[in-house]
Amino acid sequence: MSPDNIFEGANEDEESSSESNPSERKLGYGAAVVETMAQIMREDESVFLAGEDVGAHGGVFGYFRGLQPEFGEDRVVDTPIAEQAIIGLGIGAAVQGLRPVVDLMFMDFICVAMDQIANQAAKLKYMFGGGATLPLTITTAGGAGLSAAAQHSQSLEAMLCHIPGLKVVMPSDAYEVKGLLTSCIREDNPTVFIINKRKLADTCHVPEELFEIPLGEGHVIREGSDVTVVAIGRMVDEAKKAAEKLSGEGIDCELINPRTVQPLDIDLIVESVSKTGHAVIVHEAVRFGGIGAEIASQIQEQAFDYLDAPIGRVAAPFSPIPFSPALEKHYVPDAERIVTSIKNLF
Amino acid sequence: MSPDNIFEGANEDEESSSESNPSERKLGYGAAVVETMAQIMREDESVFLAGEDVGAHGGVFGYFRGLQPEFGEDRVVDTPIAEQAIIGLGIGAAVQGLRPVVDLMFMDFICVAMDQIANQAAKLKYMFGGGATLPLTITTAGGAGLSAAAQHSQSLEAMLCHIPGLKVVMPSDAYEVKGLLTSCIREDNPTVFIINKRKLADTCHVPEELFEIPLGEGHVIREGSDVTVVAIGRMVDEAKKAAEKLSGEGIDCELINPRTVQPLDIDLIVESVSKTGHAVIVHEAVRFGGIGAEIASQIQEQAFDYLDAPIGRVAAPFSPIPFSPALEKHYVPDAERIVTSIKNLF
Amino acid sequence: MEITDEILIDLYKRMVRVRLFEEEAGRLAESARLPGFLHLYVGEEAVAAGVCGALESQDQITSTHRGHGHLLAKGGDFNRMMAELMGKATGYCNGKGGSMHICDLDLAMLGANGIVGAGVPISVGAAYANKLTGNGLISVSFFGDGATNIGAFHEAANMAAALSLPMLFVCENNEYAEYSPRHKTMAITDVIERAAAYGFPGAIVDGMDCVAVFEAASLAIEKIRGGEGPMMLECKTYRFYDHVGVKGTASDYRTDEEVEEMRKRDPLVVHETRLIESGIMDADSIQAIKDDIQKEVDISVEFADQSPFPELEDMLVDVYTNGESS
Amino acid sequence: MEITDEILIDLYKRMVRVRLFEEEAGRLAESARLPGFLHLYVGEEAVAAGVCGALESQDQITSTHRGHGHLLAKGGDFNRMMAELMGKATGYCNGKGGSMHICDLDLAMLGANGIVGAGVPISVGAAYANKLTGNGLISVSFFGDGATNIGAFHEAANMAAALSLPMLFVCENNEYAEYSPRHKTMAITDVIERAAAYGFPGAIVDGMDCVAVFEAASLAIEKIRGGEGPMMLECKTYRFYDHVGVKGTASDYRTDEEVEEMRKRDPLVVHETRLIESGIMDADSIQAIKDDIQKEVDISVEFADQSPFPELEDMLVDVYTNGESS
Ligand SMILES: Cc1ncc(C[n+]2csc(CCOP(=O)(O)OP(=O)(O)O)c2C)c(N)n1
Ligand SMILES: Cc1ncc(C[n+]2csc(CCOP(=O)(O)OP(=O)(O)O)c2C)c(N)n1
Ligand SMILES: [Mg+2]
Ligand SMILES: [Mg+2]
Repeated sequence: MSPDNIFEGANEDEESSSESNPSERKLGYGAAVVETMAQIMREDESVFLAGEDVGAHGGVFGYFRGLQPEFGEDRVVDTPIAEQAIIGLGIGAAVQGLRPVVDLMFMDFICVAMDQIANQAAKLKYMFGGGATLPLTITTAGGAGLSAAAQHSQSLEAMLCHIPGLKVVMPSDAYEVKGLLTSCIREDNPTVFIINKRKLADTCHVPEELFEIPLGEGHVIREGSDVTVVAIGRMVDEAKKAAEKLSGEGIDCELINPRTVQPLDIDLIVESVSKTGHAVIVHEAVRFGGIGAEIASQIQEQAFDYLDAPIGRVAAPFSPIPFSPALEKHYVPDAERIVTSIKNLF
Repeated sequence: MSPDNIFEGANEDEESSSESNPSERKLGYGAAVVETMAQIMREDESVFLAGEDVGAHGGVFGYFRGLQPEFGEDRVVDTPIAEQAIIGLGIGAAVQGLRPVVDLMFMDFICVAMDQIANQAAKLKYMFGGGATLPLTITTAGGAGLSAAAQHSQSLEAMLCHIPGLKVVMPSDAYEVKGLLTSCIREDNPTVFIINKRKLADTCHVPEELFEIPLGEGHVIREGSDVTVVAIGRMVDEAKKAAEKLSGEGIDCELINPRTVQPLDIDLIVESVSKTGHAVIVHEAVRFGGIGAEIASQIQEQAFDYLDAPIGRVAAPFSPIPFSPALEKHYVPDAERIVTSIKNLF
Repeated sequence: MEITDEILIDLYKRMVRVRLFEEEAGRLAESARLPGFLHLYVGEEAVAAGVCGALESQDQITSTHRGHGHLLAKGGDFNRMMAELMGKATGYCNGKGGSMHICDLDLAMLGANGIVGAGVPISVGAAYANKLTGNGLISVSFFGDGATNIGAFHEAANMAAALSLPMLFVCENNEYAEYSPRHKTMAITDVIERAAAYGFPGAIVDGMDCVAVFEAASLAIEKIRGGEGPMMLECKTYRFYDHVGVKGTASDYRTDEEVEEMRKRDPLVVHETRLIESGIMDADSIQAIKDDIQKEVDISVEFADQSPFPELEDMLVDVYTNGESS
Repeated sequence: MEITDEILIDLYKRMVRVRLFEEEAGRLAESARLPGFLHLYVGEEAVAAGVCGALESQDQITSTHRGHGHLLAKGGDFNRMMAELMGKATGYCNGKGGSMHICDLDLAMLGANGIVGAGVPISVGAAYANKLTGNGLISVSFFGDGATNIGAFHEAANMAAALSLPMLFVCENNEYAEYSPRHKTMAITDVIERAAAYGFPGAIVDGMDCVAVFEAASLAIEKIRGGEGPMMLECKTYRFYDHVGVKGTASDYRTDEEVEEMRKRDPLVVHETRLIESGIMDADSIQAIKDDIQKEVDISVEFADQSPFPELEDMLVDVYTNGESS
């Protein structure tokens, strides 16, 4: 399978995370990246994009396609294979007042550039006593499910969330892609914008105009009274299915999508758990040390007296991501595992 | 201050984590590294050490001093400044059946080599279908308190614990340095051995002979009935002081030192919390996304019905590590903050 | 050095093994019978064959995302490789690694790698082990032109030089990194200019001619084994298919004419012509080799098809050596 | 290019500023009045002075762990720097960065750096901004000989070349990386050989002579500003004190004789001799400059001493631009 095909695969409609109106325009998750980039680059000359094969090829997943023809090689820059220098390029340009978007093809590659991300971009403002602003957006494709194996499938947001100075953004649908990417690029702090590579073809309603979704504000997708389900990134889809299924069985889920995991909208989550008394957190990343651990810890710190059962976590097992589809399908959490985990609480 | 001075600074005696006998030999924390390395290298020809300035200079903190004179330049290798290649050197040699110990001077530098650590060393065995063994030990100095600022003071164990395939070891005293380092080097999996740079001069009883402390087994330092305190690495010292203080105020702490954070001896912790009904976790790392979050999550998962209060976490605030001693002293958790946190539970 | 007929035939077989296996894999990928990403080596066979043909069987190699070629040229097993590409339990990695992580430790093949450049430091480690134990082996790292732009390559090359290790650097310069032509990502024409920056010698080789590669590699290997420290070969080569899979659709990063032009230098054809013209083989015996190998390929597809997938309980096996897990 | 007397005096003042400030800092460190690690630049002043003397004030520089020299030579403020070294709220970084993170964005000094080589990619970014906005500025990165062994340097150098950026690479080759002599960590003698590997020109310069550095830098800067892409200077220099602090005790990685030999080429003395012999200044006017600057240094110690430490509530300030935190 070529990555291109993923982007061009059959789209499946889904509701947007905003109030949905079937007559409104639908857009794909990957297409939302291009559209947002193009609109922002038209209105703000200080925005440019750099990364491997983002230009002539439009990105290996195609979500930068068309940008270089419109904006030229200077604002849509094909770089060498040099992830450290790609982040450095972004940092140096951001300090100079530009608003770079730099791409690390696969999220696993943040490890190649971790010093520039965690020791430089994240800390620079603080180390410099506040003198710098760093309007830098790092885009990268995370998530499993394409048989891309252990080095091209990881969800490593927990590593980034632990580093003060970064914001970490995980859009769950095309609507959020547009609203959150706009906020990231307009934001004066370094952000990591994590594109889920299995979502690329999915469509939902997305406004034509640019709009912002504030970083740090979660979204209640579905209100419910029995259990709070916190789902991250693509897991929102699986959690929706689980909630649907469970509503037929008399369990009423309140589904929360934090949208950004750093900052984390813990107030929204705690408020919900205070009502439902139960919580389950769902993410694609490895369970041990995943963001679910932080969320669970904060829930029990702040809503201890409301909890009727232990907080559940549905996440990946403690192994690298296996190549074989036969294993990978069990590796990534799905609606069924979420259902089981929720039922266990009662 | 020169790093050398740290190692040569005034030693303060303390009890070893084993049964202590004042007539027995005492050894410094840093000196225990050298002694262990020397003894293992004498008995096992396949062990060698490589890293920046580990040879002629004996390591910037001095804890490899004397090894090159005894074992020669081939078994104590001074490398270029090239953290990725240093880890790669270890991986390739380990796959060939040697037992390399490779040093990344400061823990912050794991970010420079994160791909080799997290995408290569950790995953290699699994990706290869089990065919390889990887007896690789990575030593590195972590921890704050020396005004070494944001890039030379971090405690990044949470990043490593989240990556299946690594073991992560945090000795709290010289006795553990010897027993755990011996286990790491004899272990067939990649380990990261985190030396706390503020502990280097502290002494305690350490047996002359090599011995192993099993990886994955925690240690109950002090039994108690009221609250379980889980303290990581150097925080064991602060937790001891806190427990001492609290015992005078009628709060009886059970103090647990997990010794390794991956694997984590959660059974020991859960058993204790089932008895005490209260838990506080203490680590030097940033609180958000730290290993304390994972421990707290697992405690509430497994001992929910025993918990009388929310699990507390005492850890660093959400900022890079400030240079100024005036700030840094508040940044790193100490006995006082632990006392406060424990009192809050009652 | 004298190149015997035996060697010439051996080199040819190595190339055919790669070619026929990969053509088959390409067909399977096109018909969606292989999961994941497949990076084909077709067109570059002379490099792997020439280098591996010059190695001792226990000399170590590390490879790239384009790794089938290296392992097959070193003697890799069709069955286990095809099974791995299909994600089967009988595969080289028990189905856990797939195309990008093919390895065979018995053949001292220390792994393909999904991270560009990441194999090179690992080769340094193997080379260090060779030096320390004095086993007389050398360590070889294959990498692309694009990989020479990444930090891991640089650190490894410098370290190999500083420690004077028995290591051969083999750059497969196919003029592209994914969809980016070389001239856009580096300001030099010949990657070999980098060898001087580390202080070791290097040579440019026609990477479409297995004999040229074999000769250059043999010469280098002799010196390296003799203790002269690392060397680099830059093999000018070309991949006939797209970066991933067989035929991409997205961009016109190279022209059909260019591909056609290079296909005229197909390393198999170049070598077949030589074999025939020098009277070592005739068309029939060449065809016989191909038929035999194609049969093996067919068997491997059958083997892989009939092999079971790994079971759920295999998921947590081999995360650690002792099978522990959190 | 004609070098005016004014320039010669200016270069001298830049060096004296570095020297006197650092000698003072060294004394303070010895008497344990400075927290943390202090990497002194003493002995290498000609490099920073020569390069910064040739720059426009808004040309950007990035620096290393040995960063006071670069910022002071670019016009940095004694008070704010000394306060920073003491961890005071009035320091360059409000006491949060210390010696290894000294920066002054008003002077386009984008920071010292505690991670070897990490400043170089950041300079690439500044250079890119210059190119994109066409502001006519150039970006300079200072780094050590040891730093050229790390991946970040390599990626940055290659990227600057590939994108043809207005950037000057300044290698301060003092022949040691911490306690390791150059010949142990690289197999080349002159770091400048690396420039060719990226496809840009380079030159070796006497790094103990500020005029030689100034001339070479001016020439390079003119070309770079003219759009010729990046260049590298390798300045052969020497640090007079230990890697950290003033005088280490641990190992004999270099001999006292070697240090003495190099001290004979003290860049300040070299230039003083030139100024006197050419009649531009006499011993008195030189002393007057030193006295003036020493007074400023003394004031900075006083300033720093009397400055307050940051307050607890400053801890979480400036983690993010808007002051948010988790
Ligand atoms: C660190 C890293 N960056 C980017 C990629 C994505 N990627 C895979 S192959 C490739 C091109 C490699 O080019 P080259 O080294 O010339 O090898 P070739 O594919 O031409 O054989 C890229 C950019 C990767 N796998 N790893
Ligand atoms: C990535 C990284 N590795 C190691 C170190 C420790 N370290 C600090 S300075 C230094 C030596 C640097 O040598 P060089 O680049 O020649 O600069 P010099 O100190 O000689 O000016 C080392 C190894 C570091 N700070 N960062
Ligand atoms: Mg290539
Ligand atoms: Mg140096």
